[in-house]
Amino acid sequence: MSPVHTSSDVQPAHAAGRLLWPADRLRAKALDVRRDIVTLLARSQTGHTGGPLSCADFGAALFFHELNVNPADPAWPERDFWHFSIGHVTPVIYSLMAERGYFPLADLMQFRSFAGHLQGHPSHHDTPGIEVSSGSLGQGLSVCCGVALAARLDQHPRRVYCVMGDGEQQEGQIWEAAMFAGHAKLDQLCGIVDCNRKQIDGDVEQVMGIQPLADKWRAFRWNVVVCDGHDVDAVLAAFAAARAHRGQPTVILAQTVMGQGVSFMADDYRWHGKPPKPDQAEHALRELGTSYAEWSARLLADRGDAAAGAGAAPQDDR
Amino acid sequence: MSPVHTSSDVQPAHAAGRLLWPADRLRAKALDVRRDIVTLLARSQTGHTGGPLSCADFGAALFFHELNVNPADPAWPERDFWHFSIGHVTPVIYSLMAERGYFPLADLMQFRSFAGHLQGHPSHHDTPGIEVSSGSLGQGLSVCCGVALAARLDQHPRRVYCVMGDGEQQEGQIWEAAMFAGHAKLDQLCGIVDCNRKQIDGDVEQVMGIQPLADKWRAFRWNVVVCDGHDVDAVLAAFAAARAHRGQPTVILAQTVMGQGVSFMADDYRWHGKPPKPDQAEHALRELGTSYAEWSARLLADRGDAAAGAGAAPQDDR
Amino acid sequence: MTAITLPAQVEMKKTREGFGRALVRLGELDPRVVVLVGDLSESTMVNFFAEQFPDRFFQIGIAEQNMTGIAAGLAAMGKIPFFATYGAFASCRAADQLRVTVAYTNLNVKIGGAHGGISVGPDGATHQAMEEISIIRAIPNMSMIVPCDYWETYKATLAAAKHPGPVYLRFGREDVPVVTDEDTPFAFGRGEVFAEGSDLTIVACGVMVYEALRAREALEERGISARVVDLHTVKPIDAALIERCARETGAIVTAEEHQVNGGLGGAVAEVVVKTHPAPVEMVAVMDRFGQSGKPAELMDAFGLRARDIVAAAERVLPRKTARA
Amino acid sequence: MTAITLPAQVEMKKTREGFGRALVRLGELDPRVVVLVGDLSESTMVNFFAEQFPDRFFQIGIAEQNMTGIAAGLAAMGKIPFFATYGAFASCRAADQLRVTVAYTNLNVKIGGAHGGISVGPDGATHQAMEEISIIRAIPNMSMIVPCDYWETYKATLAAAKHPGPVYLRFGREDVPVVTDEDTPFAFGRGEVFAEGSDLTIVACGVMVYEALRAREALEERGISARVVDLHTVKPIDAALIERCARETGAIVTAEEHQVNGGLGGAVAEVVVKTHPAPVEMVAVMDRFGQSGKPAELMDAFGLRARDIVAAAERVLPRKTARA
Ligand SMILES: Cc1ncc(C[n+]2csc(CCOP(=O)(O)OP(=O)(O)O)c2C)c(N)n1
Ligand SMILES: Cc1ncc(C[n+]2csc(CCOP(=O)(O)OP(=O)(O)O)c2C)c(N)n1
Ligand SMILES: [Mg+2]
Ligand SMILES: [Mg+2]
Repeated sequence: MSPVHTSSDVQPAHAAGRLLWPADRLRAKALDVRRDIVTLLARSQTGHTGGPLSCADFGAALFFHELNVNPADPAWPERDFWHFSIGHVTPVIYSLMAERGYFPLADLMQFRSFAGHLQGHPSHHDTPGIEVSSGSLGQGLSVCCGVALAARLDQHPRRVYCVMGDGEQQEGQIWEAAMFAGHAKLDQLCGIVDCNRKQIDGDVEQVMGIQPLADKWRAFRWNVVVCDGHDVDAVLAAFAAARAHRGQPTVILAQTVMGQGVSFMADDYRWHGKPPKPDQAEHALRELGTSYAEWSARLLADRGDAAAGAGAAPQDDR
Repeated sequence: MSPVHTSSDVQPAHAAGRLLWPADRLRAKALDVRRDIVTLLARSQTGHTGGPLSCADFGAALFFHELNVNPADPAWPERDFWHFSIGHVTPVIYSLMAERGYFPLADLMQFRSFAGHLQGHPSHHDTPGIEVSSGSLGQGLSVCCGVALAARLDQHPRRVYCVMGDGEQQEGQIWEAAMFAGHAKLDQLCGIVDCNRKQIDGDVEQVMGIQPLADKWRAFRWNVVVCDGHDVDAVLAAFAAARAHRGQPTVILAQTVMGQGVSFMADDYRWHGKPPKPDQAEHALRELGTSYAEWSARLLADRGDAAAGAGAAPQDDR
Repeated sequence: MTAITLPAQVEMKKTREGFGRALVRLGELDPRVVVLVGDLSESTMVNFFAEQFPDRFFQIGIAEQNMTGIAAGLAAMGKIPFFATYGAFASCRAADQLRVTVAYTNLNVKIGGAHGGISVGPDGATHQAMEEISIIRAIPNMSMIVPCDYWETYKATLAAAKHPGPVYLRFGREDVPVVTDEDTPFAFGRGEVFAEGSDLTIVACGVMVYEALRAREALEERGISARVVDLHTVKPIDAALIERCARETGAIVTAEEHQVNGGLGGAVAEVVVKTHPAPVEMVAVMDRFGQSGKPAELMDAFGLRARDIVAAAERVLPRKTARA
Repeated sequence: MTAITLPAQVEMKKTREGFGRALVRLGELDPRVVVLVGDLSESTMVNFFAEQFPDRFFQIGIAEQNMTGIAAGLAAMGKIPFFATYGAFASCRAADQLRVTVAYTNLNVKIGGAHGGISVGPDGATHQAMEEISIIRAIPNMSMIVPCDYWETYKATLAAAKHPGPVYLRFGREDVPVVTDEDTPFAFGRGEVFAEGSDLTIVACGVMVYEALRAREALEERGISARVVDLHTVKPIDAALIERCARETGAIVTAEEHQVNGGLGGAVAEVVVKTHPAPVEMVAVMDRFGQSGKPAELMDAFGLRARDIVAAAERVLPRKTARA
C-alpha cells in the first residue's frame, strides 16, 4: 500500500464545475426531478419508482450544489466522480443527468426503450456520463474506492460520491469495500445510503435487519453523518461535514421515505419496482403540481439545442 | 422466515458425546496435538504450520471438552456440528480428529499424499467426519448458519461451532453470514476467530486492518466474548458463556499467537504456509518434549485397531 | 419419441410459475423440502411456497453468497433446499460457493435461476443472464436443466428434488408458449425428440424449443425435414441421442437463448466431434451483452427466432452435402 | 510457423515468474500500470513489482470481489491495473464483478490467475483452478491467454497491457519446461504452429504445449506426423488457424490442464463444427475435481501426459480415415 496521503496534503479542487445552488433552488429542482421520474415512468411503463423518489432531494443537492462536474465534457479531468451502486434507480439518475445537462430532457422519454440510449440499468457503453455500469448490487463502493485510490496516487483533489441502498447494505462486498476505505483512510470518498427502510420484499428490518447501521460503519472506521435525506439544508450540511473531515471516509445515512412526494406511493415497498399506470401517473403529477401533458411536453421540448435547466459549461450559473 | 425459537425453547442435548475433560488433560492433549502437527508436516513437507499451532489449545478444548460428537459414528443424529472455515489449517483439524478417534493416528503420516485420505484442504468426499468441504475462505459461517437453521426447524438442540481466521474476516461473505445469524438470533451458533494477528502477507492490521473487531461483531448483533486462546480455562469459560447466552449467536475472539509453542515459529507470519524442514522439525519437537523418531512411531503405531487417545464411543472416558 | 404439434393458438405461461407451483407440490410431498430467497420472492415465484409453508421458507436478503452457503448447511443436515434468485446472481455472484461448498461437497442443493436470456427485456444487460450454462457445465458434480415451458419446468423441478446432488434450474421471465402438457414424458438427463425429421436435427433448450418447432413447420413447406430435439438437461448431456441425430440426419442446428461460447451449442459440438463429426450451426447470442427493449424486439434483434433457425438450417444443409 | 525443437535437457521455470518479471518491466515502461493483490504477494510473484514500485502496489487483503471492483475504479481513471490471486478465486469468487463492473463497462482491467490446473498439487481440489477458461469465454468483452512457459507468460503479460479491455492471464504453480525463448514470436489472438505435421494437429495451451511436443516425437517414431499448435490465446480464438488445421490434417487432438466442458477443447470443437467438421479427441480433466498429490503423480493420474496425447492421436486417426 502506498504511503497514505490524506486529501489535506493536496491542492484544493478547481471547482468551476460546482453549481453551489442554494436550498430553495434545490428544492425546486428536486420537484422537477420527481416530475421527470413519474413522467418518464408513465411513458416507459417499466422501471423502478420508489427508490428514485426517495433519492430525489439528496440527489438534487448532490448534482446542483456539491458535484464539480462538466456535463458538456463528462471526461473533464478536474471532475468529481459520482456513481450509483443502486443501478436500478435509473429514473432519478437520468433525470438528474438530463436536468444537469448531460443529455437532452427529451431522451428521458425513451427510457428502457430499444431505440433510446437510456438502459434499464446504467450503461457506460450506451450513456454519456455513466462512467461505470451498475445494476448488480453491492459492487459500486469498491469501484469508488479504486477511483479515490487513483486520485490519491495522482495527487488529484477529486471527490468521490457513491450512492447505495439500505437493502444493498446486505451485500458482503459493501463491507469489504468499507473495510478497505477505512483502512486506507480514503477521505476523498463519501458514501450516501438511501435509508428508505424498504426493499423488494418489504421492510429492510424484517427482510434482513441492517441495524444498528451507524455502529457498523463506525466499526469499519468511517466517519458517520446521519441526516434527513429529504431536508436539503441537512443534506448540504452533511456534504460539508464530509468534505471537511480528514483521515477517514464519510458515510451519510440519509433517512428517507420510499416513494416520497406522492401520497399513495410513500412508504410502500410495493412501489420499489413498478411504474405508475397512466391514471396513477396523472394523479401523482397532479400532486406534484403538473400534468402528464404539460410535463412530457416540457421534456420533449428539450432536444439538446440549448443546455437544459442548469447548463452544461462549468462556468454556467455561478 | 420461520417464527424464531431460541434454543431455550428446546430440550437440552443428549450429551453422551461430550468428554468434558478438565483443563490439565486438555493442556496435555494440546501438547500432543502440537507434536502431531509438527510431525505430520515434517513427513509431508507440504502444508500450513502457523495457523494450526495457534488453533491447538482452543481446538483441544473444543474437541475434548465442548463438542458432543461420536467419532465412531460421524453421522450420529445427536451430534453437535463443527466446521473449520479456514480449511488450510488441516494439520490441526486432522490431528484433533485422529486424537479424538475419527480415524487412526497413522493416517496423519499420509497428509496431502496421493495415497492417503487426508487432502490439503478438508474434503467431505475423502475424509470421514468432514461434513462440508472448505478451503476457499469466508464460506464456512454461512454453512453453519444453515446447519443452525436446520436444527431450529427440527427443534434439535445441536450446537454449531465455526472456526474462522482473523485474515478471513476480510471476506465479505463473513459479514453476510454474521448479519443473517444476528438477525435470525441463531443462539445455537458459536463462532471462534483465531486472532493470531497474522495472515500470508504479514500483520493483519497492516495487510487490511480488521479492528475494532469486537465492535464489528456487536454491530452485527452478536454476543462477543474475548479470551486468551491459549488459556484453556479461559476458553472453557468462553464456551460456557456462549452456551448460556440466549437470543444471539456468540463469537469468541480467541487471542492467539501464530506458531504458538515453537520458539522460532511464534508470531512469525512466514510460518503461515510452509512446513518445517527435517532439522527444524527436530528442533521444534525437542522443544515440545519429544523427537521425530519417537512421535512418528507413536502415530504409526495406531492403525485403528484400538481407538486412539480419547476413544470413539460416546460413553468412553466419562 | 413424443410428437408435439402446435395448435394455431398456443397458451402462454411463465416457466418460473411452473417452478413456483412445483415447489408447493414438493412442500406437500416432502417435509425435507425448504426454500430460500434473496429478496426476490415474487419474481422467482417462491411466494407461493412461502404462503403455504412459512416455517420452511427462509428470507436471506440480498446476499447470494450467504444464501448458497446456508442452503449447503441445510442440505448437510438432510434438508432439500431450493434457493432462488436471478440467474445472473445465482450463477456468477456465488460461483465460488457453488464450486467449493456445494459441488465439491456434492450437497443436495437445488438452484432456481430466474430471468435467464435476452427476453428478460427492459431491465437490460445486467439482468439478462446468458452465461449460466457455460459456468455450470464447467463445475463437476453439477447438473443443469433448461426447461422449455411451464409444464416442463414443473416436471424438472420435481425431478431435481429426486435427483441426488446439486441441480441448477434455469427459467425465463416472460410468458412463453406451452408446447408440452401434463403428460408429456420427461426424464432427467434424457433429451426428447419432439418431431421426427431426416435432413437435419434442431437441438434446442428453453423457449427456443418453441422457435424450433415453428422453424420445422417453415422448413417443411420448403421440403426440408427437420427433427426437433428438446435437450432440457444440458448437463449431464444426452450424448447418445446427439450422436444418433448426427449420424441419422447428418447436420445439426442448435438453438439457445444464451451466449454461444460453451453453452448448449458448445456442449453439442463437443459430443459431435468426439462421436460423429457433422456440420453444426448455432443460433445463440453471439458473445455480446444484452440491452433494454421489449422481449419480442430483442429476440428479433439478437437473432433468436424461428426464421433464424431456418436460416441456420439453410446454411448447414449445403455444408452437409459438401461432405457427403 | 516457428519450429520448436526440444533439447534433451529442458530448462524448468515457473510461468507465474514470467508474470512477476513482466510486471516490473511494465512498471518501468508505463506509469499507469498499477498492481493489486489479495494477500498472495509471493505466490503470484507480484512481490517483485511491490519492491520496485511500492506506491503503485495495493494490498487489498482477502477480498477478491472488492479487489476486482477497485481495479475497475482504477481503470476508469486511466490506470492499467493488474490484479493477482489464485485462479479459483479470480474466476469464481468475483465472476459477477468481472461480468458487470469490468466486462460490461469494458474496463482496462488485467487479471492474473495463478495456480491453474491439477499440477497445483498437494493443496488439493479447492486450489486447483480448472474452470477458468469456460467461465471467462462465456463473458463478452473478456480476452484470455493461457501461456505455455516462462517466456510466453512474460510476453503475454506485456501484450495484455497493450490490449485495450479486460484480459485474463492463467498461470500454473510449478516449474514447467521452457519451450520458447525470448525471440519466439508472440501475437495476442494468434496461435503459433510450433511443429509442422500432416496426419493430425495437436492444439494445446499452457503446460500441455510441452506434452504435445513430446507426444509429437513419440508419434514420429511410429510414423505419424503431428502438427503442434500453441493456442495461447483461448479468447478471442484463432478460428482461421484451427479451420486450416482441420482441413489440412483432418483430425485434431486438444490438450489442456482444465475441465473438458467448455474449455480449450470445447472452443476448438465449436470452430471445427462451424467450419470443417473433423474428428476431435480431447485430453483434459474429465469433469471431476482434483485431489492432493505430487504434481507429477496428478498429471499421470488425470491423464495429462504426452502418452495420453499419443493415445488420443491413435484414437482419432482411425476415425479420420473412416470418414475419408
Ligand atoms: C446482486 C443483486 N441481487 C439482487 C438484485 C435484485 N434487486 C434489485 S433492487 C433490489 C432491492 C434493493 O433494495 P434497496 O437497496 O433498499 O433499494 P430500494 O428498494 O430502496 O430502491 C434487489 C434485491 C440485484 N440487482 N443485484
Ligand atoms: C477466498 C480465498 N482467498 C484466498 C485464499 C488463499 N489463502 C489461504 S490462507 C490465507 C490467509 C488467511 O489468513 P488467516 O485467516 O489469518 O489464517 P492464518 O494465516 O492465521 O492461518 C489466504 C489468503 C483462500 N484460501 N481463499
Ligand atoms: Mg431501500
Ligand atoms: Mg491469522
